[in-house]
Amino acid sequence: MNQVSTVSARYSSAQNLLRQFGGILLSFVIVCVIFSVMNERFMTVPNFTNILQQVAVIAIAAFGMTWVILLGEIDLSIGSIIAVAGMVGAQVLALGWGFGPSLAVTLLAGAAMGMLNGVLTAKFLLPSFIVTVATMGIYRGLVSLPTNGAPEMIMDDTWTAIGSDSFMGIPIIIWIVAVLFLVNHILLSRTTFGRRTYLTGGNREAARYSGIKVDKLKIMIFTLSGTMAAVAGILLSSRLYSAQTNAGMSYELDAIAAAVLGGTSLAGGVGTMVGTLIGALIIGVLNNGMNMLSVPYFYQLIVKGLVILIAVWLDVRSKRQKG
Amino acid sequence: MNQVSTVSARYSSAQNLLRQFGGILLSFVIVCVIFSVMNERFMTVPNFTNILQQVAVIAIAAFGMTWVILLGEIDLSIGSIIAVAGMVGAQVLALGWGFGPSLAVTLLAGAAMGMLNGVLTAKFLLPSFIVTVATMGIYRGLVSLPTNGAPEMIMDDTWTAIGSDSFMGIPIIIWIVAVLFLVNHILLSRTTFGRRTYLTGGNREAARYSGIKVDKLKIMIFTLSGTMAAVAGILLSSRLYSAQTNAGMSYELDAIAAAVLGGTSLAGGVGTMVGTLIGALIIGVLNNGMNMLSVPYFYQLIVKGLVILIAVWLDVRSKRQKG
Amino acid sequence: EGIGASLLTQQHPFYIELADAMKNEATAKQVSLEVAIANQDLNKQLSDVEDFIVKGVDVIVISPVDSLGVRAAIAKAEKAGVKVITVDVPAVGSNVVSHIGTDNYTGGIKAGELMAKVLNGKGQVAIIDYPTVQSVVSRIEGFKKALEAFPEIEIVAQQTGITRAEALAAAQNMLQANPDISGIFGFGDDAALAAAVAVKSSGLEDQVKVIGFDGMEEARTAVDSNPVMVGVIQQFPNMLGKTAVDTAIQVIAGQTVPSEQPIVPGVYTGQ
Amino acid sequence: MTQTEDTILTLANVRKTFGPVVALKQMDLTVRRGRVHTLLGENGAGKSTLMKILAGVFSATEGKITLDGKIYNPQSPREAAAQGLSIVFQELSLCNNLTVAENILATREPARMGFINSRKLLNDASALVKRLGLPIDVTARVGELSIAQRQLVEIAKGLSHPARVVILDEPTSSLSDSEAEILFRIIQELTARGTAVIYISHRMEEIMRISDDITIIRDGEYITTLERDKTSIEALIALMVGRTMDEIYPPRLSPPPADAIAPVLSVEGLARTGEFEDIHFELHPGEILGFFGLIGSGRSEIMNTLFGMRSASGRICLDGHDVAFRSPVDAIASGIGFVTENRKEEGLVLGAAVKPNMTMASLDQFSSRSGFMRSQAEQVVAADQVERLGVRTASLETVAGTLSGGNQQKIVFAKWLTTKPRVLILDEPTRGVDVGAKFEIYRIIRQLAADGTAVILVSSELPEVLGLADRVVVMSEGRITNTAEVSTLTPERVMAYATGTSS
Ligand SMILES: Nc1ncnc2c1ncn2[C@@H]1O[C@H](COP(=O)(O)OP(=O)(O)OP(=O)(O)O)[C@@H](O)[C@H]1O
Ligand SMILES: Nc1ncnc2c1ncn2[C@@H]1O[C@H](COP(=O)(O)OP(=O)(O)OP(=O)(O)O)[C@@H](O)[C@H]1O
Ligand SMILES: [Mg+2]
Ligand SMILES: [Mg+2]
Repeated sequence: MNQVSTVSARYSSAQNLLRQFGGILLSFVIVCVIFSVMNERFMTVPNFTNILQQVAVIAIAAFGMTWVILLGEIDLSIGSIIAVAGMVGAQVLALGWGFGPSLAVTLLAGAAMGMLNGVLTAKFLLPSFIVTVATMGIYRGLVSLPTNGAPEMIMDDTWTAIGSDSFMGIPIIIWIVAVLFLVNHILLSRTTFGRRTYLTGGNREAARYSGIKVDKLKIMIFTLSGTMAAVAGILLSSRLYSAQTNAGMSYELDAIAAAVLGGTSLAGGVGTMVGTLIGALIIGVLNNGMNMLSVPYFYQLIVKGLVILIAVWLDVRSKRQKG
Repeated sequence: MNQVSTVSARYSSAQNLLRQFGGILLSFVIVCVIFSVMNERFMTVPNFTNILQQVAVIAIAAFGMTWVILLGEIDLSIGSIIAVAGMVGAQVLALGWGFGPSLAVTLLAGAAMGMLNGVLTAKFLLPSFIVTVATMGIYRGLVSLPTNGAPEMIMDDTWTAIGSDSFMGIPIIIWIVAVLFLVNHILLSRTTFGRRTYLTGGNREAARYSGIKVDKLKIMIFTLSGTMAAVAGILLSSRLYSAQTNAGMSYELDAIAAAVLGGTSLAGGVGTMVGTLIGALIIGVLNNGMNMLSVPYFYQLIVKGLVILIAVWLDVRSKRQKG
Repeated sequence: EGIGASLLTQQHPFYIELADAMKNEATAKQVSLEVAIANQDLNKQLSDVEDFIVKGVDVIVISPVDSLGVRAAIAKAEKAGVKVITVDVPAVGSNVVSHIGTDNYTGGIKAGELMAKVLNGKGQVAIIDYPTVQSVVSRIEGFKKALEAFPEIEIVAQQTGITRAEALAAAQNMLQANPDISGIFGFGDDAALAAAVAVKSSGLEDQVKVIGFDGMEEARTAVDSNPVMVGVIQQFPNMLGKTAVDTAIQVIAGQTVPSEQPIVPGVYTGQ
Repeated sequence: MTQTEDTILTLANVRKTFGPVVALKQMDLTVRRGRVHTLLGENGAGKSTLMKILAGVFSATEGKITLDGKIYNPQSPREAAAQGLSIVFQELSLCNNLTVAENILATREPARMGFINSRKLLNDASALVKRLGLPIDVTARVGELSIAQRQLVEIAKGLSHPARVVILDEPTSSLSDSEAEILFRIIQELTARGTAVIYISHRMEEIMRISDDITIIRDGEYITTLERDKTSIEALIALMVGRTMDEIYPPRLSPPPADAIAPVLSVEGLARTGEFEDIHFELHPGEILGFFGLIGSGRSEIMNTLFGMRSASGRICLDGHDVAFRSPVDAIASGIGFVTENRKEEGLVLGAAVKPNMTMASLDQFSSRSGFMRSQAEQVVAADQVERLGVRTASLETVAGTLSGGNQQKIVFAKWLTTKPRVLILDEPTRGVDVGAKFEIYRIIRQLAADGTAVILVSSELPEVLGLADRVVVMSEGRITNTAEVSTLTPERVMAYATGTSS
């Protein structure tokens, strides 16, 4: 009995990592091997830097989404929040508020949009799917109001540096992904907040009876998801030197796919940040690798769908065999 | 006690209709009243014919979606199936197969795509969300292969007549919606097939223990959803005189919104076709009315989101008050 | 080595023809050409360009998803020493070696003049637009500018209709709300063809004239056969594509190329 | 075991494994027509697994089963039903979104060409319920019923078609004696017609009353089969748990508290329209207060109100101060714990492991100041609870949903023990728990009381209430009909108050 480790410690050793993420890691490795064989430039440091930068926006959005899905909810509005965040940042910068204040306002805007989703879900008892389908439209409408649909240029050098500069030889954007991954991972696996999320996602009634403040938790998690989307929006706008009104369109589906590929159950209660990161990487590697191989666009769609199916299937199979 | 009727008979009287759909009907009426006051041409027979025609595609897709959601699953691929169906029809017509055979082939293609979703969900035990996100991409890729992304013109007069001609003074497209509504409604509320769907959506384990072949049912329902999407695709292509490779993009969200607006629970087991029809009408009336009032595009997005929120909230509230 | 092309979309006949023209020219001139499709997502376009840079192409041809936002992609290429040519949509605020594009504003003016002509200088006009695309905004601006000279022509409605299905609904609803409309301008072929369908289904064939923009085969055929479709502003994607590849080859060879290569659109009103 | 004329079902060397878990090691069984054959074994012994094999839900890994002399190997519940086997499942298998009638006749709806005859469905279901004598409204939606009422629906569903063998897996676990009587009458009618009944229960009194044959299972293995008349409760328990147990209800460890001690909880005039009215009682530290009543008498509703899940009019005083809990958060903060009656929906996170389930109501105890989990402390406490309650689980990381019903109940119990409550409300705490574990739980309840915890014990098992409580509140239809010291009560008197025939 004493050999049994705790939930959080379970992910620490490489062996356990393999056991838990065997299926999905296998898919990741297979995809990488295939691409390396077919293009010698694929397995290079600059290309992996490339992939990480490209996948950053989706990965960060997916971290937030993982929390929401763990709770048994869904957030379809993050694509729109990504766009609003970029636009808020660009507008506030244009007002001359400077980098720091603009960053703060943007993050607050993201948090507020997420919180609204949370309040509507928790306090008004509306299903989160419908709440976030509705706010997806509302936020997408809002983003277009200041410029009437046109993009807004970003002239602030610090803001644009996030997306293009490096620190200690590694692009800043990758640092940000790494830090946010760690923060989310630790928050989820080692704190009572994370534990409450798992429990509530597993059985909301039981959580309520056990004194977990389910409504508050829900609002906090939607706020977190909105904030993550805002960070994603900042990165995107900084990569693009501009805020686009159609930025982030349908990114919610990629974020959900990343989480689910990584083993997060849409029923709630099951999932990890490690899995989500691997899921996002698979999507990024696929997009990049097929570009490197010059696979025509429509075939890319098909291949991506097939790989997602196979990866999830391998994962389901490996989990079933274990018992 | 004897006055209480059974589930299926419960929806038959007008009073019960009101009791069950009070919240959502109220929203529908409010929206209609507002538009009528603001534009005298809104409340006219030609305009309502208009609305019905415009809403037909979404409504039919939403009928199929309702089955899937009732089962506790989701089908995100129907937008892509709509496009594939149009393209298959256009291609087969272009081969000179004639109206009847082309129609049959198109419906079969829709059924086959739906069945594939069902088999992957039921037999390979993959979550339907991820299966249909994947096939959404795959089908969207497939639709573009024959023409390399270009639209395909439809020259067949019978095919195009579906979308533009009338029968007994009423557009054929409206007849089709009406008939499909009735068929789906009766199938759901009066047959053992419908009852099995409710049972399985309510408690999958219990359904299995009661001897329901859950896998088979699931496959049948995804096939049904694919077929409905194919019908929607036929109508759309006939209205547009062509098959567009980007047809039906994101219609799955409208279809889900229609079903949920109409009281279908995403958890499964609860919902009706009547509700879905009203939900689809609300969406149609909103789009039409705001166009009539020349509301700019971005404001339309915002208003639509707000109305969905308010409608679902009214519905949730009215259901809670009843106990 | 070779040319990398990042195109806005592959679900529009204009871009299909553009891509085909580029591929044909590349084959004819025996240079390698790789095409990536941004699918109207600027982030995907940036990723595509980054992947081209890693692969080591010599020149990148871009049809920007957005004039302003493409700056990041161009800057990346510049940093890596890769030259950029834009086609169709210009880049604003960044340097490219050459831009080959339709003059959308002039095209819009031509559309407006044609509209005024078929309406005999008087009537109600509706517009189907796509407000987030800069080239479309230019067309609409040109169209409105031309109509300013005709005080008896009134623009009574303007609605967004991005896909053909949306455009159809928008046109139907505008006709319903304004039964006296006598002209509709669609920002592209899809919008115009959808408007023509709406006119037919409203039974207003004798009253409403439709003008489109792009001038792909389907629209030209419609102008030939459908009296409602009175004309279409014609772009020349094959010329754009061919010129783009030729320019790229010149750039690779180290020759200087003109920084602007405008292709003036034509007006097609039937044979 | 001998084959006789009236043998209907035989099992030989049946084995069932779930991956590494061996649920059934080696089972033999011979069931005879017209007799009640009881399976007796601790929680997790494999009884339900065996029944699910017979019902076609699982197929056996090894072994041979014959029904009426022919090989019996059903691949699905439908096939099992077609061969004349019907089952009332232990874990409720109803659809909350449908009505009682629709559930009872699920997949057997009267229909022509696929079209359901709703009127006939309703009539058939009513007739069935009337024939069985069950007090349920067939038009009610199952989701709105109490756990006990759902169990009655489950029974009706299981008995809705003629069968040669009827399996009843803990059908009385939520029923009070009077409803159980109805079931016993039904069983008598079945056996009189020659139907074989396989019966599973942890209630020793009823087993001795209705069984003909009793088979003991231990750790997935067949031990022996005895005739009821040739054994005793004590002997059965000894066989089942592998040791003797002299006393099921352990004696008080200290004398009951004097009335002079200030009550920790007192309730006055508590009422909630349509559910209960004028509820008043006092609860002293160290006291065990029993609540007895028939199903639907409103006990669970009162407990939910005390716990802050529902609002009601009236006064609730804790330590002499008025309190108004708006949610369980407040109640828990005030030192109240609540073992709910519906462990699947309100008690456990079935998909989570044993450990997080045990600590979920006391997470603050295991939280560092900065919000990190103190894993080591959690591990120690959870391991200790497993030890103390004798939970049969492979590890603390085992998924709670895969444990047997009784072991799941112990986890819920452990969850509330971990909060160290001053007032512990137990709503049917031993539902589905085997005698050995029951004894453990009783012992713990006694220990808690001795340590000064005030305990409310809601139970539909009269012996349990009379064996443990100091005082008993009897309820009927939302009202208190009697409150008395347990020493002054007899089973007959309590039943009279509970059925409202005496007041
Ligand atoms: N689906 C499953 N997966 C894994 N293990 C299972 C599964 N179902 C049952 N088990 C295990 O099989 C064993 C027998 O369980 P079973 O439910 O048959 O016990 P039981 O005798 O009915 O107990 P109780 O009296 O508590 O109902 C237990 O150890 C249980 O954990
Ligand atoms: N969730 C619910 N919704 C509506 N009515 C309910 C609900 N739960 C219980 N009831 C009803 O409230 C009444 C009191 O039920 P309660 O569960 O409190 O009784 P009880 O004495 O605890 O008996 P039981 O043994 O059934 O739990 C019953 O008539 C029951 O049908
Ligand atoms: Mg059992
Ligand atoms: Mg109760």
